[in-house]
Amino acid sequence: MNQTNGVAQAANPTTLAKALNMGLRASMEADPKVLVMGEDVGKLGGVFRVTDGLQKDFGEHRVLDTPLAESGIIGTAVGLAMRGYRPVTEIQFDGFVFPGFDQIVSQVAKLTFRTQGAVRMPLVIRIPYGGGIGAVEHHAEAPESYFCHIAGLRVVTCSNASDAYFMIQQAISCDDPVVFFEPKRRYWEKAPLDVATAPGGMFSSVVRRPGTDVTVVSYGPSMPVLYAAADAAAVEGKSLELIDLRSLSPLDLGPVLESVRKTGRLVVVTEAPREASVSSEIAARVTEEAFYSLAAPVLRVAGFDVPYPPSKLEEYYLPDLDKVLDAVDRSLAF
Amino acid sequence: MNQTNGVAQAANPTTLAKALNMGLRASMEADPKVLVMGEDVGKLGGVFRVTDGLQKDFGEHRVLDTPLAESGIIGTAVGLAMRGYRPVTEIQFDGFVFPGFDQIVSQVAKLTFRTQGAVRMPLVIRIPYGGGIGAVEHHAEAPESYFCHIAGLRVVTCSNASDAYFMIQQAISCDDPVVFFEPKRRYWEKAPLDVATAPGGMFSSVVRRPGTDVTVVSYGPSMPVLYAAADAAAVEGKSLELIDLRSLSPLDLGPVLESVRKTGRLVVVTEAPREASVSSEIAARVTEEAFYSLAAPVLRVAGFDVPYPPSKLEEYYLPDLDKVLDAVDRSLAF
Amino acid sequence: MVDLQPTVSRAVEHEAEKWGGVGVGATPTQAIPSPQQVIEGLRATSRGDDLIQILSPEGVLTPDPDYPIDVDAALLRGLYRDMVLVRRFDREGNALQRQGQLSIWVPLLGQEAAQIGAGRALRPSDMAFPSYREHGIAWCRGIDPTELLGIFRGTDHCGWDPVKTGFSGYAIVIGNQVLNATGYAMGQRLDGKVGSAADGENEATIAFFGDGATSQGDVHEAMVFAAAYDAPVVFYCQNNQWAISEPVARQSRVPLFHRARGYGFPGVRVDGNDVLACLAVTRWAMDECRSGNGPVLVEAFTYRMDAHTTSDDPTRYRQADEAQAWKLLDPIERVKVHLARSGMADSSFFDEVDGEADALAVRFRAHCIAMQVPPPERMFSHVYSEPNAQLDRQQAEFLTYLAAFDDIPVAGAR
Amino acid sequence: MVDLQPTVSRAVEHEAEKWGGVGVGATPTQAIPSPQQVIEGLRATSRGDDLIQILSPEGVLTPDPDYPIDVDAALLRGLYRDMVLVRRFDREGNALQRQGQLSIWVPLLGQEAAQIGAGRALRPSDMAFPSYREHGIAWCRGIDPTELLGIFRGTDHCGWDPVKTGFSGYAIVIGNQVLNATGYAMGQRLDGKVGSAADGENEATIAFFGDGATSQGDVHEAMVFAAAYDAPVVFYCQNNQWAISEPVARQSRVPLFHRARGYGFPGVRVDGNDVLACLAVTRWAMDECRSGNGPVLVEAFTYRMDAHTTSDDPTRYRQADEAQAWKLLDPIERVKVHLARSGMADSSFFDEVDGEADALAVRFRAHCIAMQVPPPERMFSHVYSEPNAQLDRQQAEFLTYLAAFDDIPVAGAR
Ligand SMILES: Cc1ncc(C[n+]2csc(CCOP(=O)(O)OP(=O)(O)O)c2C)c(N)n1
Ligand SMILES: Cc1ncc(C[n+]2csc(CCOP(=O)(O)OP(=O)(O)O)c2C)c(N)n1
Ligand SMILES: [Mg+2]
Ligand SMILES: [Mg+2]
Repeated sequence: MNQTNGVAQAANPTTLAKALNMGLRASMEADPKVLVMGEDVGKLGGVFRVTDGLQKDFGEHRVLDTPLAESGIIGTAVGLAMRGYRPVTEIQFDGFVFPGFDQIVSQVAKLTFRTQGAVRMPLVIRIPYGGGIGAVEHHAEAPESYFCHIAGLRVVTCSNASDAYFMIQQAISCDDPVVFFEPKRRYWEKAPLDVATAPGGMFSSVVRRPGTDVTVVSYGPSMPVLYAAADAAAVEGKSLELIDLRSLSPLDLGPVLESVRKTGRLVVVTEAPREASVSSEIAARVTEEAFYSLAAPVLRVAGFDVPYPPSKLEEYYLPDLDKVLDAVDRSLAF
Repeated sequence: MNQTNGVAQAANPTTLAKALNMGLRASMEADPKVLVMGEDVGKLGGVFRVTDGLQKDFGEHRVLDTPLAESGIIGTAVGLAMRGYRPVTEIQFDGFVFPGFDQIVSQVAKLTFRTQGAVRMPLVIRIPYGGGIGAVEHHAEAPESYFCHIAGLRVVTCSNASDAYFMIQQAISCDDPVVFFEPKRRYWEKAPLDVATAPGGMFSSVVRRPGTDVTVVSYGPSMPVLYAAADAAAVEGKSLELIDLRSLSPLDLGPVLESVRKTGRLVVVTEAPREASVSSEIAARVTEEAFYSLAAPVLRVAGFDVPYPPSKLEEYYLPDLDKVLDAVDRSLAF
Repeated sequence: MVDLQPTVSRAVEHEAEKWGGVGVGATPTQAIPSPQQVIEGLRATSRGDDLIQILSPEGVLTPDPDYPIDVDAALLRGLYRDMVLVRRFDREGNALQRQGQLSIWVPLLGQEAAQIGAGRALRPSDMAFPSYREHGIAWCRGIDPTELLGIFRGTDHCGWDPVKTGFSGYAIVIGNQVLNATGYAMGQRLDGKVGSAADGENEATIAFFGDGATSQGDVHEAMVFAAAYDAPVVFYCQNNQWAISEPVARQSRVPLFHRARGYGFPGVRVDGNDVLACLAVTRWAMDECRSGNGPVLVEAFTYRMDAHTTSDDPTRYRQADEAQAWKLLDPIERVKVHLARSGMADSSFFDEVDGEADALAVRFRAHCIAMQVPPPERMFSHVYSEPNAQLDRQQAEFLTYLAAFDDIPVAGAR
Repeated sequence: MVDLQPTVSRAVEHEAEKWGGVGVGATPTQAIPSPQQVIEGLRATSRGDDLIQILSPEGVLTPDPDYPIDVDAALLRGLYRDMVLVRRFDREGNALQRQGQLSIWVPLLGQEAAQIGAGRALRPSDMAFPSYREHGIAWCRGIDPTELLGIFRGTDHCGWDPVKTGFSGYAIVIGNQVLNATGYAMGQRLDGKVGSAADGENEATIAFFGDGATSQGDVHEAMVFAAAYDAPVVFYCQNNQWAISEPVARQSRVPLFHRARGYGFPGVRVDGNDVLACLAVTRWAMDECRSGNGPVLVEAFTYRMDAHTTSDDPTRYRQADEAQAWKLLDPIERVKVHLARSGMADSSFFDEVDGEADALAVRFRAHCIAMQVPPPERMFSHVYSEPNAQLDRQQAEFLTYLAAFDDIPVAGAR
């Protein structure tokens, strides 16, 4: 598998942030229409260094440090996309996307439909998201559900370096607008990256670990929590099947339904608040489509319906090993 | 019931818009801290005339025609609320709330939590919503799901004149921020209004019609569709129990669960797009809490996951009698 | 000219200069004139002396050396014809709405010069981002008036191809298209279409918005970005004095073109009822942008002669005599007077244009009435450019469901 | 004074006047100087001659008749003490972060004068809306520095009562608090707290934000609303030259205080490292607002001497010699020099203040280290002011779940 053109490729351990950086670089090299724009993405390389070195190598006309205004970033990116560019915008933290919300809802998501395909919107909105980094207010949110509710957008997220590298390139080459969520607390986690072997399209969910007793699905920052939970459950003799959704809109529920038909039980894990969310949607849809297979209702381990708490409390807020195991047990006890 | 203080009150047929106007007036009379603000709410009385005559009677300092900026309207209302006022802001149409989204997410919803109760946010955001009026783009959206996902907000909606009159006053006297959705295509529908008899708190859902075969829940603009569907179903010998949610956040699922325990079947009807929405939440939660009572999965008649279409197509987009009956049949056939 | 609004006294304005136009002195608690009075006075945002005008309401032509323009019969007759035709189909739009053929119409009556002047200053390679009232700009971009009808009849959200026509879709959320225009202009600069020695290679973008829109954050951010990137974009604000029921004084204390001062780029005010001035000033502004001196703000001082839309009732908020006064400043009349007086045109020309206008109206109406309702699957088409299995399935399920109603005529059965 | 940035030539500035400060002439395609050069030059947003200064970096005091202020020993000693103490706990904040006691600290180093000057201009009945760097304003509002720690240690989002202290919570989403401030000021006016003959009755609001924040739509809308309602609000922009890694030239071609010109209210630029000028100008601005002449924009021209936050690495984007140059303009040094030279204070005073500062630092540190993690139910408290059954149930379920871990120390077990 790790071979291309007969040459063995080393699957180097790479951080997720570095993999994104490499992916961005690859896209910029491949297509001169790809631009990177956002606050501090230039000399600084972004506060997480995801765009490190890009301005130096591609110039200020390809990597734009923008004025401090998110509606401005997204709104001008729309115009650039109309002009034939493929802008990759960066929102510095999850909590700062909301000043740009109208542009996303009213222009980014609707332009192609409004013009019946005459205008395409190959625009990427990168958003580092999620908690667990001890940050101050507005720096630890999981706002993905809002975007899943916006027709016309696509919403994806990566959970490891390989997906980061490939999915960001797929997002950039997609002719539709893609909101690309990056699990910021996993930026510095290393995983093998084999740049020669793409892991498949970004809109498909992937079974990360096969199992037989309970299906557990999640995405992005919570995937490592799932791995730990599966290990712990295995010790107790419970076999969890783990699915990484990768795409939150559209949802690729095929593998989930297949799994649920086998296990009869599903736990959805997400940092996003519970109410009217992507986890609600998964629960509702899976129940609709696999009603007779379910031995228990779909259970959710989600963020509470509270503003994100001060960071010393975030360990209570976030899904963790114990919460997942508790939900698994509750599902099995049904 | 239509009696207070021994005096019989006439339950006058009143339009929903007029009832709102009367309710606003009553609140302004009762409390000098109540302000009305928005675009064209003064001399014009709002494009739907909901604030008709209020500026004339209460003055320009209580009814403010604002500059054309939604973030400005909501953001200044936040400051006025901190100062002890109870601002009632009007967003002219559903599609125009998004420029104010950051203020809602980051200030309105979080201030009380941020300050541990030191700052209260008695602020109302009135939004005429929904389709069916033959309008141009951005004038027929059902954006309630976004707001249900925002912790710290309350989201309610009225479906008739009596609720309109009382709920707007309850919203204004609530110390929490309330997003108040008004079913614009029902503005001109008349219903009995007895100003002496309050229909109960705005956070409780209400069984509008008892029935035995299938529970159908909805709110706001779709309630009349439910009534028609129940009539049609009755002809075919099917008995629908109809519930008007009234509050979308928090959801009052008590009556729904009680009903579902009886009928075993639930159909949720809403104009809002389906994905990651308030209808997903209802389906997920009811399934969690009444799993063994359900004879069929919760079915949803919702807006499609597309941008709101040109108005000549909206009859296809919107929930209607046939769609509700179809879902009822599918539920019964499960 | 009719002076429609109180003019700030010279003395106050002088005192005001220190603050770039507002008359609050540096000395605190200064008593005379009262701050209230000063502010109220300044609020009037009167037309003022800064107005660039070439053709007076009386039809007198006075060249402006800063905005040179060669006026010949062909030009003036063309502009006259444009304005008459645009006004004619605009009136027809109103009538079609009244007769139930359109759900709504957004009239441009009174703004013909502001639009035709700007529209005729554009080259095919330029790009325009309209708001929703720019039927005159659409006309100049070569969009047939019938292509506008779908939006108002409810059969589509945009009847033309923005890229091919150089005319973006109508934008309804006030102000947000101005940022898109700025981004597009940034792209023109990135493409090397600015400041080239071969002027024919150069391009610029023009963004249309109203007086009310100036209050929106997006319009500000557009100006900030445009200034930051020297974007070749003309911010063309049609100040028609009203944002639905709110007078422009609700949005600003000072004339709107002053906004440019805060960002450090040129801002000018032109008589928006003078098609020659609008043309000359917009040409200048577009040239500035093309040669690298963008952005530029142009405030076209005009008047919304009709209601905000056919749904609006202006009698609730403004006096009829205001519209009467503006009638004397009519954008078409002054051109007609000049054409006639100068001998550039005679009655046969005017008759010919009227005939053309009538024919256009007939065609416009006939087209409108014959418009088909699109099929239901249109609702799902082009939501995405690439396939989306989730949505395809929603569509398939819905069409299957619809098929069950086969015997009933589908549209109308729901 | 050290001239930190290139100054635009007088000639260009003169030519520029026509556009309120930018040097693009009315003649299109004008060739010399190149538009690029002109714009680059103007972009420098140099300090310029407009800077209001009372106490020079060398400690020389020159009264400004427009902004009169009675300077006596008590005043100057007080301001000195404020600045030294604020700087001391600010440095301690940095240290605590380095030692793992805080997750982050936002240093104010270099901005002590801009903040103490403004803070000491406020009355108890005034209201202030900070951004996140306003530790000096907090100090002046009577908030104990230890109350700031919760935000940076992660135990709370706001450790004080905004209403009681007249100091709103720290606002982190850039710019949005400026609208809240404007609304609050509108409330002060509605309450009749503006323009009263009894000046003691009058109130005003001050909104703090940075140079970067000026680009946000919300800041624009705040200025639009404030102008529309004559709100008694001072827009106090601390231009510390940087928005993280972006220089102020990225946000504006022209000095930021020029923004006021576009809205028609006063805008001034003050030496933000001169505590007396900041005090005098802010007093004047607040008085203007209290007496009904609001709003007012004040740009305090200063410098962020430290990193953006303890997470930032400024070596990646700015030269060390820039900070060195600004060191010569230190806000505290010049006061010390003046106090000493004028005999208003001697070394015993300086020693006393230093001792007080050390004691404050010790107390600050001790408080920080002893801070308790709040209990988990804190997460659910005050999300709403009124009961919410749905959330109460989430809380109850979670606490029940947690109780099962009773044997394990709760915090840290997850
Ligand atoms: C964001 C937003 N808010 C409110 C509206 C409703 N609305 C439509 S037109 C209008 C007034 C616009 O005034 P102006 O910008 O002066 O343009 P004009 O209509 O006069 O051409 C308003 C408030 C809207 N379309 N978008
Ligand atoms: C809406 C928003 N976007 C981005 C950020 C991230 N951010 C935090 S501070 C900052 C720079 C702010 O610069 P400035 O306004 O000059 O204030 P300063 O930090 O220099 O005091 C940025 C981009 C934010 N907090 N909010
Ligand atoms: Mg207007
Ligand atoms: Mg700064």
